[in-house]
Amino acid sequence: MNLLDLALVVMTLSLLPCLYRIVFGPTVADRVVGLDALTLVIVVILGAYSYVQESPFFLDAALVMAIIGFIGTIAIARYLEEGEIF
Amino acid sequence: MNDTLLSVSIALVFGIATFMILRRDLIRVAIGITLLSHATNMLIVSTGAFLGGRTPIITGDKAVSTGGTFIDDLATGILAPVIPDGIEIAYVDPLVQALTLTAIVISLATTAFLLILCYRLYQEQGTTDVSEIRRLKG
Amino acid sequence: MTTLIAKTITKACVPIIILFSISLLLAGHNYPGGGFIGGVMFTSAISLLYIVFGLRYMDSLYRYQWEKWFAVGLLISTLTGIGAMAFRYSFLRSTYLTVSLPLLGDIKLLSTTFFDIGVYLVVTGSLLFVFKTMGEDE
Amino acid sequence: MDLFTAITLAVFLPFIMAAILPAAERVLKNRVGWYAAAVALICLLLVAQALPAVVNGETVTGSFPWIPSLQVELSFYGDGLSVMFGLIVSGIGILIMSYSNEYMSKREDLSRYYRYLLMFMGSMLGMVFSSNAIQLFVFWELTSITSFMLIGYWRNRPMSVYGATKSLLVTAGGGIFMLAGFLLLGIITGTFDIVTILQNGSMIALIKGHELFLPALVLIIIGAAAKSAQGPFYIWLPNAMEAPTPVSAFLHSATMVKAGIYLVARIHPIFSGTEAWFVLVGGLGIITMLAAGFLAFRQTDIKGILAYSTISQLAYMMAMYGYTSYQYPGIGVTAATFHLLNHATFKACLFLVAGIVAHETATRDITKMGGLRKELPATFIIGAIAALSMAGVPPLNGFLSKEMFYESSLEMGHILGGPFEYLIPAAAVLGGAFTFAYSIRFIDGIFLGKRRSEHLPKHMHEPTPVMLFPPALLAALVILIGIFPSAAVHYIIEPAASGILLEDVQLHVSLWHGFTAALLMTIITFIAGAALYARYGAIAAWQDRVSARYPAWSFNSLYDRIVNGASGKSTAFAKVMQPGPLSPYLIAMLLIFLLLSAVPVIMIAGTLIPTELNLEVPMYEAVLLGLIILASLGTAVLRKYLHAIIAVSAVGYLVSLVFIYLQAPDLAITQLLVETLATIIFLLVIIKVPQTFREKITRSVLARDLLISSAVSITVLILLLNASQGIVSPFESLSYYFIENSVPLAGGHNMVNVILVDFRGYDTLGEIVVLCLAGLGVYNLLKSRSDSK
Amino acid sequence: MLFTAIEVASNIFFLIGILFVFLGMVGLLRLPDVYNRLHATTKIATLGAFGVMLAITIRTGLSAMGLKAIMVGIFLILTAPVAAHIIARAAHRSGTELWTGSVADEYAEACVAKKDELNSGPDKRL
Amino acid sequence: MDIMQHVPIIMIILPVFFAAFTVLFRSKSGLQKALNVGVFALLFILSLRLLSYVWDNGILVYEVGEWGKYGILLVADLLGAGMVVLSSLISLMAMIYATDYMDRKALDTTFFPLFNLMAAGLNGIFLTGDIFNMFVFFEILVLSSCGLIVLTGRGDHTKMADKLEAIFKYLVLNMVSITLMLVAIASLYATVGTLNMADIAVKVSYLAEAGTLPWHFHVIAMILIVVFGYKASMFPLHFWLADVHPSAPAPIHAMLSGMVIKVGVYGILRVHYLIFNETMFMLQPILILLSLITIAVGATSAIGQYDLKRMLAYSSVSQIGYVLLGVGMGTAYALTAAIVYLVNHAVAKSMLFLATGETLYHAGTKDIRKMGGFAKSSPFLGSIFLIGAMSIAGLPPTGGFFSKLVLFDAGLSSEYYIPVAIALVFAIFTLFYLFRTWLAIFWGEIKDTDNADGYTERKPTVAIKVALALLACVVIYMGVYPEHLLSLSGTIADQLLDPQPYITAVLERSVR
Amino acid sequence: MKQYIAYALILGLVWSFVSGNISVLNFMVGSILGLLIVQSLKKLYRPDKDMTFRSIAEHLPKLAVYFAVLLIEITKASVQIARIILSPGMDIRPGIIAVPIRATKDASITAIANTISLTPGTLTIDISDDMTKLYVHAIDVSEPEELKHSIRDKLEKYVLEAFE
Ligand code: NA
Ligand code: NA
Repeated sequence: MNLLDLALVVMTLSLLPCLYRIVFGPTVADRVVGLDALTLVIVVILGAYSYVQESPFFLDAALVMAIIGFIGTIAIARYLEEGEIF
Repeated sequence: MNDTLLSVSIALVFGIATFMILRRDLIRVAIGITLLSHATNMLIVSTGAFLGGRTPIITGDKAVSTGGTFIDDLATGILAPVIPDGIEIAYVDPLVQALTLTAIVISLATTAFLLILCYRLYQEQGTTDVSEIRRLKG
Repeated sequence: MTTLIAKTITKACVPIIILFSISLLLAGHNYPGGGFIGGVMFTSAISLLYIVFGLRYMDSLYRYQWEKWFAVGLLISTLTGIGAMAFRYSFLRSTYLTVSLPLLGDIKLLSTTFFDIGVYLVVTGSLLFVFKTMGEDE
Repeated sequence: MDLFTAITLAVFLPFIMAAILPAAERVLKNRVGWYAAAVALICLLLVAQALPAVVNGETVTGSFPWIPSLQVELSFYGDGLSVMFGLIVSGIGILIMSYSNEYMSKREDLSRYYRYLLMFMGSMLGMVFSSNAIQLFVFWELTSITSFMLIGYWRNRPMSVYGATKSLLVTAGGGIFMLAGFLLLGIITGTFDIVTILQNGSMIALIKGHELFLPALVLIIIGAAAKSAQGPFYIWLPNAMEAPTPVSAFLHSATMVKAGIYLVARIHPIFSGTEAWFVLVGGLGIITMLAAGFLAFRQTDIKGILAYSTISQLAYMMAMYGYTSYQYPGIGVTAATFHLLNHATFKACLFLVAGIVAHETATRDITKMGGLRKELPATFIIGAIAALSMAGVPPLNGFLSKEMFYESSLEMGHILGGPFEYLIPAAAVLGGAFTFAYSIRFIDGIFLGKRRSEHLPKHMHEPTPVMLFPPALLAALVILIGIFPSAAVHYIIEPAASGILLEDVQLHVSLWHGFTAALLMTIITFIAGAALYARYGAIAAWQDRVSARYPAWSFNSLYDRIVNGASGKSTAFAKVMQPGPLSPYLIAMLLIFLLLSAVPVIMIAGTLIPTELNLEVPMYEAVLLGLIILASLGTAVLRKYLHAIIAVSAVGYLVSLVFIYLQAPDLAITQLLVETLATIIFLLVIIKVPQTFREKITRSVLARDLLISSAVSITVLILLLNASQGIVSPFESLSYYFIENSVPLAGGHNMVNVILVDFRGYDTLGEIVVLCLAGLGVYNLLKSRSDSK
Repeated sequence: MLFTAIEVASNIFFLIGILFVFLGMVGLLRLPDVYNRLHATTKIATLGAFGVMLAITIRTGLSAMGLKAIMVGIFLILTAPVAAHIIARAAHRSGTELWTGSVADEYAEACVAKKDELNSGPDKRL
Repeated sequence: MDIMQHVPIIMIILPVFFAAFTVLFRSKSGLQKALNVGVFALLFILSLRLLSYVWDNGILVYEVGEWGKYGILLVADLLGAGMVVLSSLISLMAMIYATDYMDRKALDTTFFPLFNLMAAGLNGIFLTGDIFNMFVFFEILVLSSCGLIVLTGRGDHTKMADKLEAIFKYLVLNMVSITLMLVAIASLYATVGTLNMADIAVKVSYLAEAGTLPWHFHVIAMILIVVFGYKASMFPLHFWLADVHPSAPAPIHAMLSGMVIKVGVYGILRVHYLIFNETMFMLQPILILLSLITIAVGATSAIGQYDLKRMLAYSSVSQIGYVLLGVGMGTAYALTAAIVYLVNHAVAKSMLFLATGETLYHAGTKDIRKMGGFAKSSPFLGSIFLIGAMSIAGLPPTGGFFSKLVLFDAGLSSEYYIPVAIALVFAIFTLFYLFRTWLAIFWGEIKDTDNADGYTERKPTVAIKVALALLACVVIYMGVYPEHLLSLSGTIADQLLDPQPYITAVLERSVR
Repeated sequence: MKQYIAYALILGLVWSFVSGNISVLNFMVGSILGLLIVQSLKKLYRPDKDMTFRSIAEHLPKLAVYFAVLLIEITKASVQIARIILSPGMDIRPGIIAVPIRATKDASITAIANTISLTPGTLTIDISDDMTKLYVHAIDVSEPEELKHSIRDKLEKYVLEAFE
């Protein structure tokens, strides 16, 4: 198994807990944490891709993911707390 | 990526989305539509995953040559592009990606409109139940 | 809501995001990115401000008329195409020239960059217009 | 002016003059009727110019280019038949329009009245002079429409509206069938030009031998019968009496209803000489004659009597044109044509008389009249002459054509033989007897006897000469033709009959032609008619009892039931077809998608699932795709919107991973961004709606939806598995071009972006337009709040 | 030789990073309540991600890749705690209970006190 | 490059540009109106020039970006150019009408840009030679329609709640149908590797000759029938129409019923007759069957309606069934008939809907039963309405007569006796419900409604009269002298059945 | 103006990073873009008065120290949490405590809060309204006073040096 496959296997397995939290909760906050964690794992997967393939293209995606994962999390949290976003 | 499994997954998402859009609930219909567009987008990309396996971004300044000819020969019925046998292209099909990108953006625009429509509909009708909203009957 | 912590970090992040969006816009022709992606990135930055500082507060500081943005964007994109017609080419006929400047070295000027800038403005304008209108709605 | 120009002018002049009539009205004020009458006079003169030619057996033809695509020209044809009709139409038109000057109140909308009268006259003229079927049909339907406008002239009266609707539906509707018949004729012969067919014996033979002969005949006869109020289609005519009386006089004596007769006469050479022709035309005529005569007898409205009498008189002509045999296709043609002319004179006269009577008495109910001969002596005389002519009393013109009717009935009976030898003459006599009876009733009920109502005005006086002159002139014609028939026969009937029979017809009609079987029949008719009239009370009572017992057994009530019932049934139907909520619409769409997709599977037995499937699956791909399915299921299962939306976001993020695996960084980035923005919009929306909605899914709905969803799923899967087998050789993807040229020609390394902004920049332009539209549309949505909220 | 050293170092960072992310996700699964789970994602997983980015930078130096990777790492370090803070705050304010094994909740006390004081709903100030 | 060569793109770009311009420079309403009417008049003139150019010089192919068939081509053949003329005519009239009819608020905000983009969408669909591009322009059309339906005009008695519900249905169904379209396009691309319709056509016929055409190709044809059938509101995809179209303000209603549903028919004519010849033997019976049901269902539903706009909407369903019948029969003559029918219905229906808008404004209600006696106060509207009703009912001397004539003739000449018989019977239904409605509105007594007193004061304004009168002239013109339309349609039909010139014109482009 | 330039230069650096190209030219482009961004966002940012080159220069080494400490702490924290996660019994005593802080500036409060979140077993949940206390969730609050103490002494020190 090469490095990419290893990384992908481990990271794909890491997706499972995120999805578990997203779908099964139990609280809304857990789901949000799950989503936040999901974005993080995706950033890592993108990093892993770049690392192994030595191509910078996926790092742009990683940066995007890092940024908007943050925004999405904040949006949902704000909704959760105050029932409004803007 | 494995075509067969991807196809099965796409088909399954299609099924789930279909189930969702048949629901009585405005928001759930909207979610179903979102799923439907996910499925469609994956479908479009998947139909083009047949050329090579590389990201369709050319690194380095050299143009890529496929050795193909691009002039249509209507007389023989063989139409461009004509690629000699044995030519292997490294890249995945960029065209389907561009098409999907367009489709994604369009579905974002439509979904935004649809969602706000749902909100306004709720505001006017006081319910998110599609089947209660049936004034336009007959 | 939003605490001081969120606000401070947002202030730190927003310029980064905007810079990144511009970088995506300009690099799009050779790397992942482009007008749409850049525009959505910019939209995200502004939405982050809206979320963290509140739409009303942001509006009290800046009175953006986002609809003008998308109108300008659409004008730029179409004018790019029409520009080609002025040179007796087809609509949207692209061209590029490589300019050697003494200090800056070789710079590739693409007509499609203007098109992409139009796309960037349209995406930004229309999405933020939707957000703002919806956010203002009582 | 050559004759073709004259005829063309006669057709178009009324339309042109109708168009400028409002201007004329401004000058002439309420004398505008004279303007219309002058137009009719000019038309008459124009048509009359052709008379000498047609008497000599010549025809007038000519055409303008019109619709080369359909090989249809704007062509006019003047022969004896059409010239006769032209003369009747324009001649009676003059009288009607003059009469209207006095009849129509000054307060009426005269401009509209005369406009439509002129247009109607023009349509009639156009119809009779049309050479080809398409043109004929155009004018035919124009007569339907203009007569509809005229019948409904008093448009705020419900009965006018009812009558107008009925006439339009029946006549224009019948016209549509007739059109189909013409089209079949065109398909058989390859031309729409009736005259060409008439003049081409081989074409007629072709038609008669063609399998489409009967359909074409039936369809055309439906149109003719509808127009001429024959058979079940009679229903529109009595209700059309709601029109102003001059209009009724015009429509029902000389023009509109005669259109059907004209058509039957025109196509006579094409279809006659066949059993079908006799059964359809002759049979229809005989039955209608009897029924309408019977019904006319019991009417109490004087215009009602005239209406049913019109039906029965038209039925005479229909029957006579229907008389035919292989050897002598034109048995009744001359008689019918003569009766046609006579009927125009006496019936127009009767209507005008009825108009005077109604005008003076302010009622149309015959049971309230009586004894008017004293107040209205001139009217009485004129009316009596016309009615007696209708009754077939010598020496009036009605007598002559009635005799000829009997003769041709005898001949037809003889040709058919068997029981028909007696049945047909007997039917003719019975019809004549009814005619006699109701004609007498018309005279007796109105003019003779004593006043039967107190409500009639105390003082009545004869109308002005303007109103009296037209009926008087017609009555004079009735007598003149009766006593000296040869002029009319020579100048009008013979050319017309020649036009129909396509051969030179010589006819000798004289008042006294010996003691014949026909004369005997006439005498029987008078006796039977008188007896019927004597038993009027009993017959009417019996009729009332029958119609009271079977109120629904009439074509009228059938019409009402269809028309009214249709609306109710259709409302119910629309409710079924319009379930309201979204899901039935969607199910319909999905089902038709599934059904249609199944068609090729059934019709072309392909291998549903390709054999060369790649089944080697890396674990992480399986997990990723499995997670997408799991998250999608989550969106379907999670109750609260927020939970579902978080799951949707997860699906979106995971899909972007799929894009990464498919080597599409641009797509992945776009997907991520779009997903986040979509989430924000979702959140913006669910803030304002309840947190959840619990739908109670019944077992059957669940089963249905699961079935549909799985079917969709399977269909997409099969399609996708087949489609992703790769581009069929020898063809290749366009992408090779993009791969090769994006750097040298478009100056970009990211092929996807180059495609987006350059190769297919136009798509992207469309895409940003869609984004703008979403913005504008959302703005509209949000600013559209109804004020009630 | 140097080249290989960089490769080895970066690979080690990479693998550790991957491992930490994985552990963080295990924590997400196993820890008892949302507040504790946030510890797992904010610290371990973020560190893991940072490690992967660092590995990239080590491998590629100040190339486009390396620079971007560093940017990603910095961004994650900047935002992860804020995200955690906001989720936790929202969770607490929206009534997500602490795990029954928790021993103290001074925040709840403070909130109750303030609520009594203002007698109003959630804090609406910017 | 000759300026005429640019007309296809101008037909699309000018309204787009102008939409942006209008959003950017919101000026005084009067100037705005004049400018927009001017632009649409210009578009109409250009469209006529385009048609005559194509008629004289053959198919005009425009390479956007000059990438040959590898980019996107605009192809103005007679069908495309003809449809553009039609849409330009109707949009011009609707625009003139709208300047008076629409609410001040709508005119001041989004009406003009949305309407411009709708016109761009229509022209884009009619001129594109690329199937994916057609999808993009479909979306433009759908979203602009949705945005416009929300707006209100003065005779618009639809409740906002109803409008929104209608749009919801329309949009969701559209998104599903668009999904199907994308599935079809992707599968098509995966099969033949191109999106250019002419290119697809020639490749498909090659494969069919070689016997290597995959069977799923026919499934794609079927899916596209669903997509276009939905757009055209073919049974059983017609349900939405009676909800959606009546919810729109009159000018938009006219556009939707006049032009937008024709897009579906255009789609079948363009895509199926160009690409899917191999599937036609399966498609034609299906189309005939469904079109007959469409005719029947539409007409039957219309009879029971008392909501004027709704009644007319069902009538549109029924009428589109006639058009599809012609499309389904598929002979040159039948296609001619379908196109003639399409054109006549487009003009007459849009006129009828414009007249309806004004009538409803006068009536103050949508309910036919509450109307009556308008002939006296609004003779102009009465005549317009009558001309429209006559045309739809197929009575001479209106264009509608010739459309029925050629359709029936085409059907009978191809020995489709039973379909023609059914169509014939429902033609009488049409006559019935249209005239019943006309009578109920314009004849009879003035009913005692809210507007019983005020209705006489509401006279159509000049703009509205001009728009209606011009359309009426077109209707009459096509009834009195149909040769232009017939010969044009005949040539179009021939071109549809022999796509070789189209293919040659498109594929003989040099590449950069 | 100076502070704008300071910001712009920082953003120029960021630009170089996100665009993946450190060159003088690119840095200049980034600085110009950064200047434009700061200019257009100035109403929101109200650039601090004392943001000068000198203060930046003075703070830079301290920032570096802070980051180093931070990284070490994060690593420690991660190992600690990882141990908890992997322990089968999961023997933890979590809870929320209020931790008083000395920092007054926005940047330093934020920094301390985030530092707390990133370091062993603690997570900032909220700041008190008067900005004097942080509410911190800790995995182990068996000895709350010791915890507060360690935060004040170990972490806040570096933060104050770097940011105040
Ligand atoms: Na794009
Ligand atoms: Na995060």
